[in-house]
Amino acid sequence: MAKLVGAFAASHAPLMARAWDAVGPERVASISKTFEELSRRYHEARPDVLVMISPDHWVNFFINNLPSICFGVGETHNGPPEPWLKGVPYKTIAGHPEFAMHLANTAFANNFEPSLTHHMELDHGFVIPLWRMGVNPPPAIVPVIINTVEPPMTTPQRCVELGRLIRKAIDSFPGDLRVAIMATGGLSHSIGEHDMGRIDEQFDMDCMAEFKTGNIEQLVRFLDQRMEPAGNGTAEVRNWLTAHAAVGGKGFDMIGYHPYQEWYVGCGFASWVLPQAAA
Amino acid sequence: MAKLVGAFAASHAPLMARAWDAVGPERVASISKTFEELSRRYHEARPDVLVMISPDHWVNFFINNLPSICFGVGETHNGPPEPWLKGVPYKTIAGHPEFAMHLANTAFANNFEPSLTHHMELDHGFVIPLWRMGVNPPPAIVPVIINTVEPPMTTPQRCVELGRLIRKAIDSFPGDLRVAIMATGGLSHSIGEHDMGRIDEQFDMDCMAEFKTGNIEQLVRFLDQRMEPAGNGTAEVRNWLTAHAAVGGKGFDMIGYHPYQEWYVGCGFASWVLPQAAA
Amino acid sequence: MRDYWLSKLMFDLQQPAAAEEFKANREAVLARYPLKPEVRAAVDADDVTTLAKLVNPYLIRFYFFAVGRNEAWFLERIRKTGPAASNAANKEAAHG
Amino acid sequence: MRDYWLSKLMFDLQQPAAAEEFKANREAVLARYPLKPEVRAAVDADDVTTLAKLVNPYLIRFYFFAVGRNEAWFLERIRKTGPAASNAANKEAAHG
Ligand SMILES: [Fe+3]
Ligand SMILES: [Fe+3]
Repeated sequence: MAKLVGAFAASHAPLMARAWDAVGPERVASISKTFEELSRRYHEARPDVLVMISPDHWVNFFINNLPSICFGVGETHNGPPEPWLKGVPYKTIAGHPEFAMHLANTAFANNFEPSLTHHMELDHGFVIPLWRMGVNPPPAIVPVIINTVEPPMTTPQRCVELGRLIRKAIDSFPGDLRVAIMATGGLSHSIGEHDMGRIDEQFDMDCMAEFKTGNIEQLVRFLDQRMEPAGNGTAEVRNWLTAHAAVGGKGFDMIGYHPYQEWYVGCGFASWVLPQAAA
Repeated sequence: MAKLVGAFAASHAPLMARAWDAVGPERVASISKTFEELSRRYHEARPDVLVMISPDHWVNFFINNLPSICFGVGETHNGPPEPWLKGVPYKTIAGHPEFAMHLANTAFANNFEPSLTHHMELDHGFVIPLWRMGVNPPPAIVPVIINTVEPPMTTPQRCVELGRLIRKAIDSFPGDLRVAIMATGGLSHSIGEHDMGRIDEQFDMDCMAEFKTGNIEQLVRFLDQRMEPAGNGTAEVRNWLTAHAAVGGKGFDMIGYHPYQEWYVGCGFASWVLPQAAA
Repeated sequence: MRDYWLSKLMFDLQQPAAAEEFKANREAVLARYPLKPEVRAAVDADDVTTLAKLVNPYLIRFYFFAVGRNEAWFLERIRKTGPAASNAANKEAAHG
Repeated sequence: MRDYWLSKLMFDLQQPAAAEEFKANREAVLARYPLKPEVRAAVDADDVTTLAKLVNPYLIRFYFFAVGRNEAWFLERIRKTGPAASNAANKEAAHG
């Protein structure tokens, strides 16, 4: 039996790689503390496998074949192709085909029909959080890509069901495996649209409060109404919602919120307190 | 309001293009009569849009991003790339983006998350039936690709739900459109496996009897148990099942069955008698 | 609705080598994409407002970066486009 | 489990030009695919039984057609493979 040993959420703003110092030393110190705490909690969980829920930012997929939900089932993944991520220490990253295929089979048996990829590149959405947390070497990564870049998209309600599916796959995996989940992206931001650069702090605060409350139906209604007006990049909160549902909708604990205008993104970081002790 | 005006099923054995005469004049005459009757029924339906449910035989998609269910939403599609289909009169085929995007939106609102393609090549699975039926020019084609070539695959039960979804999209489309459905592929065959070339006539007979009976639950159980042992290509009967569910599970009418060993495939052809008169 | 070939051009120019070729020999690269005349005209004019209606917002941002426009130039123009350009494809779903 | 690079080789050789290059200059083509040594050995030996366990059945059929083996040659060898080679990936689902 595999076991869920941790769940984490982290923004992946590209400018945290390209312009880290642009926000000034005080704010760098502040977000560094957040990453340290996130890293501490992550390392305490000691996962063998990390299910990373992240978008593909037009790296692997295009509109000639755009998946809504895709699982990475390969033995290995390539590191990020973005030229400005040359420095990150991830060239080839191990996958976990056994768990990933079990997740896929669980999906097909439970009314999900994901695309599957046996070989992909993990873009900044995957590697920036790992890199800033100092996760090196990374554990085996099982990518779960939810399309949050091009409409139409998976509904929030189905993200809840997807999260429950991931949990079901963890709980039913016939092997002794410590599995953690990391959702990346969000909170509010807008890219390539009329309000590019806008951070909707009110949305971010209200959103985190909804996660904290732990009423999933109410959170879904909140996102149905307010996610889209908070900027197109805010669609990535779907990933947080999926992790939240996998955990069971309780235990959300915000570690830090850094709405730095220079980075364009309301950067948020959180973990979930799991009901069972992860021994 | 769009209207479902016809539903058809046809095998797409490549050897019907590459080795038509190999089965001898009598059998050529017999299958030609079947195609004539299928064509007559098709033309009587006068569709503006044809939803074609067919696999992709490793033409558009590979295991770097293999969709389980994919809708073709493009303005146009390219004709078949197979060199041995140079002769077919389909270079560029119109799509119907409005209906296709309506189908996609209906899917996302009803627990389906298909991949979407804005540009694809329609392989022999699409064009052989149209070509042998003499459909030229073709109507606007909306491709629905169900993965039937590489496990794991969409379950028969979900194909039933997909069929009902297609019907829901037709019934709810806000425009005056005559829509027909054509499922291609099947019946029993095996490609690239130990039993390559085997036609399972008993399966095919039993399968057609189940379609005729019109008990969808029983048909799903039948396919769950007997589709896989009848050869890997038999997986394509999923497409027939999807069309069957779109129609409502009644009215299946076999036009011809041609299990010609030289073509490797238990070739079957059918249409559904629709409950409402298609005026 | 997305313009497929415009989208493909912008997608492909994410590769640094492709972007270099585009800067050096724009005509030759564009010849490989069967753009509709009005789309081609918008590309030639760097018409952000028109192009934004035809492609994904991430891709248009990548594109103007790839062709050497700086962020201030792009921000000034993208801010003049209306809301929901990117959500046209989803409008029906949002209202359904 | 599928072997990714073997699958990719067989997928790519569907293009007639790629198949021609492969026939003319096999080494150069193979050098572009990081095949594991045992997989490479099976390719070199035209070992249908071993290769059939690693790739989709449609792709292995395309492959031997592309490299010029006739149907009788392929049928003789594929018939010696056991059942369910292609269904290994699905085994758990089938039993679940
Ligand atoms: Fe992002
Ligand atoms: Fe087929």
